[in-house]
Amino acid sequence: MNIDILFGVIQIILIATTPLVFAAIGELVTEKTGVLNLGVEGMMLVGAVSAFVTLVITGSYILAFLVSILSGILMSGLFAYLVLILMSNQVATGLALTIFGIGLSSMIGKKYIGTPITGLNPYFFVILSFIIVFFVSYFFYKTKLGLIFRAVGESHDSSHALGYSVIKIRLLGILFGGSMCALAGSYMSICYAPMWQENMTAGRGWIALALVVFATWKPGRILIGAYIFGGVSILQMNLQAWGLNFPGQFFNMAPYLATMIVLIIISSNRIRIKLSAPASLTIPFFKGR
Amino acid sequence: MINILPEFKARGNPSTLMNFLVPIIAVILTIFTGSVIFVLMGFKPTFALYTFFISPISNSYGISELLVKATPLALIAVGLAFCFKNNLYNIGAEGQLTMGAVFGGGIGIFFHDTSGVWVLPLMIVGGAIGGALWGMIPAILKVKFNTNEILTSLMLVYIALLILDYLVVGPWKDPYGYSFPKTRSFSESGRMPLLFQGLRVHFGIIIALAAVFASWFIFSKTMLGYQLKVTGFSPTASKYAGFNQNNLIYIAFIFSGAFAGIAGLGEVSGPIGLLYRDISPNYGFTAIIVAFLGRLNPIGIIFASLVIALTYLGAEDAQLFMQIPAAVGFVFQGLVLFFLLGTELLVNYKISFRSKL
Amino acid sequence: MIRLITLIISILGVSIGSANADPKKIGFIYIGPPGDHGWTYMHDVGRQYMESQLGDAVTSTYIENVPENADAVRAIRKLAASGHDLIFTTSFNYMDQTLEVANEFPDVKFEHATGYKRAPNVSTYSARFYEGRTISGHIAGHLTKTNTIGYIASFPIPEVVRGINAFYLAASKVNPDIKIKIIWAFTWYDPGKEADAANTLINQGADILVQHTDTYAPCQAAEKAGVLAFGQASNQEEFCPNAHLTAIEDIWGPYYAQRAKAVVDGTWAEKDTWDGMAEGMVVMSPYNSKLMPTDLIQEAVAMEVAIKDGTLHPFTGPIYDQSGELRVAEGEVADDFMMATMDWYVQGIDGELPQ
Amino acid sequence: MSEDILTIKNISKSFPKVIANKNVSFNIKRNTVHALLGENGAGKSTLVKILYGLLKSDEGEIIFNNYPLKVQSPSEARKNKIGMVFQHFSLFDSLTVRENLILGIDQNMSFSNLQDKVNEISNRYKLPLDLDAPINTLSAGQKQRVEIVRILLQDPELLIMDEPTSVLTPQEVESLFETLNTLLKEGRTILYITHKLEEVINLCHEVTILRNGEVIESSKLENETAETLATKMLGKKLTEIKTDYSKITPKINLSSKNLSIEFNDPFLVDLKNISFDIKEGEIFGIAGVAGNGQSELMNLLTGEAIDGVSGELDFNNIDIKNFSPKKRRDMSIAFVPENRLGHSAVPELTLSENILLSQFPDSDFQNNGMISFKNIEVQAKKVIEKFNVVTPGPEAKASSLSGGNLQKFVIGREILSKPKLLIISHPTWGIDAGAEHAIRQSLIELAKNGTSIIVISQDLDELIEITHRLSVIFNGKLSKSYDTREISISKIGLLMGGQQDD
Repeated sequence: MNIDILFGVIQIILIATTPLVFAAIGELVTEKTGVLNLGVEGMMLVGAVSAFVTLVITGSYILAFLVSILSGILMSGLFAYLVLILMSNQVATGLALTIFGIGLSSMIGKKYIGTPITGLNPYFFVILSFIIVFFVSYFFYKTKLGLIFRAVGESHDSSHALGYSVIKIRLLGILFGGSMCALAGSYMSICYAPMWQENMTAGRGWIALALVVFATWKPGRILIGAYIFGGVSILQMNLQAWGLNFPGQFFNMAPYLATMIVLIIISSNRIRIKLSAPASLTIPFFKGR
Repeated sequence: MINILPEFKARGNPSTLMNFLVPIIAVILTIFTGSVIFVLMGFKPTFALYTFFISPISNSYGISELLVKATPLALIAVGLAFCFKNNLYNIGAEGQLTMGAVFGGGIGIFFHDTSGVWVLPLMIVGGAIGGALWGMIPAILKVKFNTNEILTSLMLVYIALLILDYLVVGPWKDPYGYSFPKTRSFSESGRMPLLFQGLRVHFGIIIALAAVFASWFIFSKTMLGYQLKVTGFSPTASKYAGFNQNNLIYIAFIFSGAFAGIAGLGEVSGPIGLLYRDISPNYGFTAIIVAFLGRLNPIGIIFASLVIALTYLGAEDAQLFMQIPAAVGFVFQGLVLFFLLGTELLVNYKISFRSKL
Repeated sequence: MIRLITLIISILGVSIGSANADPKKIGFIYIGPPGDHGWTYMHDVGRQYMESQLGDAVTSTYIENVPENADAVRAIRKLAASGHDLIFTTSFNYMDQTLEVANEFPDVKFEHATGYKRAPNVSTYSARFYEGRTISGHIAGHLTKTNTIGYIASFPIPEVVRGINAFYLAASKVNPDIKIKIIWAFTWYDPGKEADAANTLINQGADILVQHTDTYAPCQAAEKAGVLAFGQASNQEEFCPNAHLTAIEDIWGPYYAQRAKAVVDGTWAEKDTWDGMAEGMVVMSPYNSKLMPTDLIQEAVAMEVAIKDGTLHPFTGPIYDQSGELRVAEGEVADDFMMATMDWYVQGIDGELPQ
Repeated sequence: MSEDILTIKNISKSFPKVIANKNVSFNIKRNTVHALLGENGAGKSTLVKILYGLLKSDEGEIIFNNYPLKVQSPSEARKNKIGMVFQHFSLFDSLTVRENLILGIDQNMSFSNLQDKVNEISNRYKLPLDLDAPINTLSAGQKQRVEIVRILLQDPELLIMDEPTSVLTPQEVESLFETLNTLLKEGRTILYITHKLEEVINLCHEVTILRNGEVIESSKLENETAETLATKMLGKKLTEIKTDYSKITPKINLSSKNLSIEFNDPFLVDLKNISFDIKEGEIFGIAGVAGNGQSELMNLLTGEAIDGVSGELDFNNIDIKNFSPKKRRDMSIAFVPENRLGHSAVPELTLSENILLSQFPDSDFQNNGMISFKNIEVQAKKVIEKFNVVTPGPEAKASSLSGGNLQKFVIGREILSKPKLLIISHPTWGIDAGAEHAIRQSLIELAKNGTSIIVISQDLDELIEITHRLSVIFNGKLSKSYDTREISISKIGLLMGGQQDD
């Protein structure tokens, strides 16, 4: 194997992993404020289709991404209204959002399947994903607002006592998560595999959710988790292509197994997990208590 | 102007009246919103709603199909309730279902040319064991290594599906099946008996009802149910009481896995009759919603499973009679759930609308 | 309230009335959405062709995204019970389900794609896509510079294995040094993963991609990387004009029209159809003259003619499998049974067939 | 400028089950320490939460610096130069001191400016802080320091302190008072909420007494003594409890020898060589400031967290240190941990169901895993009746009971099992005086019948009132034990502050 091939493998890994990074970092911010949104897959799909349709209609890439992010904000806003204002169960509401998103994206995209578009160069977004992870890390650990986000996830009661609006902060966290999921979706439909197909995210939203747990809610570790998963996914393809004698099913299991094994190693340190999980995750906040 | 930011006041005790009213309010809201959507799409709302909600169950076959669809959902959901009550987020029921089908179905394949009343019971036990074993993996990892069960149970879904795939294209492939990725058919003794001539509703529904009843009994009458409940509400109180929390994790995952496994076996030995790649239309994931919609209460889960099953059937009829895409069915499911979840707080909170914020 | 009931009854009446109306109702069960631009899309194109050919004599309905499990029976039965006269079930694992419903509705005719179980009211049909793979292989053998072909496969079923073998046999005939790299994606349908596989193969030196998955992501990846590719199921040239050599198109329309016509005429009878280029069920998309030298296009067209008239058979002996066992003797051709059940690689292909 | 910095006029506030404030009116003079005195549940916390913008009053108004004060949130209160130190710290455990301080600052400030300001303030008020330490590594006194510095960063005119000494050692109380005096010298005003009479006498200039949500009196302190204040605060005199040493037998019931445990967890305190003996019929007290290993020791004694324990814990000569809570109950040992909601009782369950949490060998609440609903209801009724629990009945949810009534229920549940040993933590924490009295009385009665009792508490008055002997826990180490009749408050204080045994 020469250096060019290695370089190529790295490029493929970068391109393939980027949507996971976007979605996972968005969900991480949401969870950091104490809210679990299982609607990642649905928001990604709606983001993907709205970007694609906007691009087809207007021809503008910028508009496509803006509309996509707006769609993510609307989808996550719906979720936020239910869980923050109506205090509905976060797990069930997130799942409902995924189903709703699958249906809505298919309806919107029906007419546009098979419309050819010119894909964008993904590297801008690959770099952007690293920048966003860096920015989120900086935001959480070096800015006042980021600190407030963490504080709200740590204890909504103390935050409320200090005068921070728990609902507003959580709303921001949810909306940021929604926009990032939409960005992940639009990256998929415009850069990664430039097309619209129903259900084209093919379960990446669930992987992104798992990666937040993997990262123990630390922004930087999203990259580690995502690149283990993405890296092993691509490496197994390389091994297959080299003609390694081994059933393909087991090759395809590798990314899931690898992620699990690394998680097992990380999790064994119970105290570190205890320190990093947002203490009020999934617990609704009721002001009148 | 509609005030979208209502004020809430906590009720001292949950309202019994609202417990009944909430689903009705949700259904009314769904019908209203659905009508608006259908009008926008150019359909008569009455026709559309009839097609969606009534026509699928307007004859005995339709009702039978509703039950066929609701059976695995209720069975898995009630198993998941063991986990969710204990605050264990097992989202891997689809994998447990698959392994149940593999274990139970494996027995069916082994005895494909044998007949005997013991074949099916053996397969059911195999299904339960397969599901339970697969469910034990996240439980063991959680107890021994503190690994988050959300991630592990999800990853194990993908792994289980690939194992099934490996078996049906490899070692268990039907030698007379033109090399297609499927196994031999089970013998008649390995099939769930049908309950009515000409209808597909099968013995699995009896198992599901028995499981729901047993779960209701466990949850409400036994110390085990009490222990799960206490541990879910407050792990500290559970420690205080001296309940063995690790055992409770194992027990919850065993029930959850076993029920999902039986559901998987029920699919392959019921309507399908052999093993191949796509045995479940994501029952394991849909059941999570059923469990929460039924508020983890076995009786509530029965109703929730029927509601969700109906939305699937309705989506098929809507395609058939209205030529609208399957996706509309998902949108509708989402809406029903949103309304159910959004109105649920009326059980525990009083709502008051004020002229100003 | 009474008005509501009468309304419902009148609507019902209308739908029952239409069920008994004169045009024959033709139903389709789709595994995916008709817009997948692959397998289901081509069936839907066929359905529309049938409608356009038979005009008022037929109406058609489809149910999409029907999973290949217990749900399929209900979907098929709904078509049967709602007055459909002929029902096409367009995926392999609808096989037992189709038979189950057919048994219950002896007056309704059924057509099951790619299966092998028949009944008096159940026919089967499939297309000899491998004939197209032979032509693809021939073209690839000529055009590859790196002697490396990337092959993105979905699931290890005879259909896919047959395609790989036909392709390799033809390619290695014109270019004995050719190597074929195969990635099993274990999905029909995941644009991202298909693109990853395509890029991985290109990175490993493949300069021509062949796919047996459903989206046009691999072709797009080839376009972007400046390598060549064959389309799948439909003409995908508009998505990758500078990579798309040709595609093997699934042309179901004429068959659907013919079978529907038979129902209209009352002449429908059970049969097994496995048609290929000769019957027009498998068609090569226009060869890309920008990418292929004229003589190669001529060779390809000549091959089409030879396949159609039976002088060229993709599986002509001697054919050895990976273990060196002679599967088809010199001068013989593989029979339909062998091709239909193919679960072995021909000699020369690296890697283990997932079993 | 008027002499009054704050005037409270006719404030009323009611909750679904209680009226917390009824027409509360009083004035606070500028540059004084004003005491707000009242029992737990008198309505003090509600009132200051209204003042600080955390709750909205139903009626009434507040005049601050001659202008009506309408604050919607704590940050508005802080902008109006009102600051508050909470009783249960509003700190974030896993965040550092620096991060907690930043969260209390409303104006934008760079990290380096913040550091300077923090240094300046800790020097001026002698409040040294390690900015990089996570909160969970700090002692209660240090945590309070963080709270105070956080407030002082805002330069408040009016400082509200909600029961600031409840978790401090006597020595830490001293230094807190020094700090408060410094603040007073700078012209600030302090609203000091407490139920401790001594503190009012020593520190405050004026006092407002609340009882059942109403102002009983608001006056200068000059004419008040601890006795007069107590009478006004409590309303009626309660009978004094006298401990009885005559029923203690010489037989050692429980003996702990070098009990130790190491956690490697910043949230937990390691225990080192805990040794003590308890005789039958004896009440043994463990004093100490919160966070010195009480909950860890409690968990060792109940068997809730025993992984890695060493030493010996002999109950009637059987080493029970590795026994589960259930096994200990089988030997007739009963426990009442500090936290009612979610530890000794499950708020979401009914009282009947809560009976099932602790089962003893002779209890008949279940039969082969089947719950006997009849028997638990009978038992719940018995507890309710014998211990005067105010509730609609055994089907009421535990969460619907007041703190005192739930505690009576929990303790009653344990006492009815006729335990040989009762281990109880903070038996009267956060409950009203009537319930407090009843609970202490029932513990003394229980001991008279031969039960040994361990009481872990931060409330020195309580320990002195009911125990025969006591030790002090500090940083995971237990002092030797002293006869309660003989040890002085100042000696206890020194031990609580970490002074070694002689």
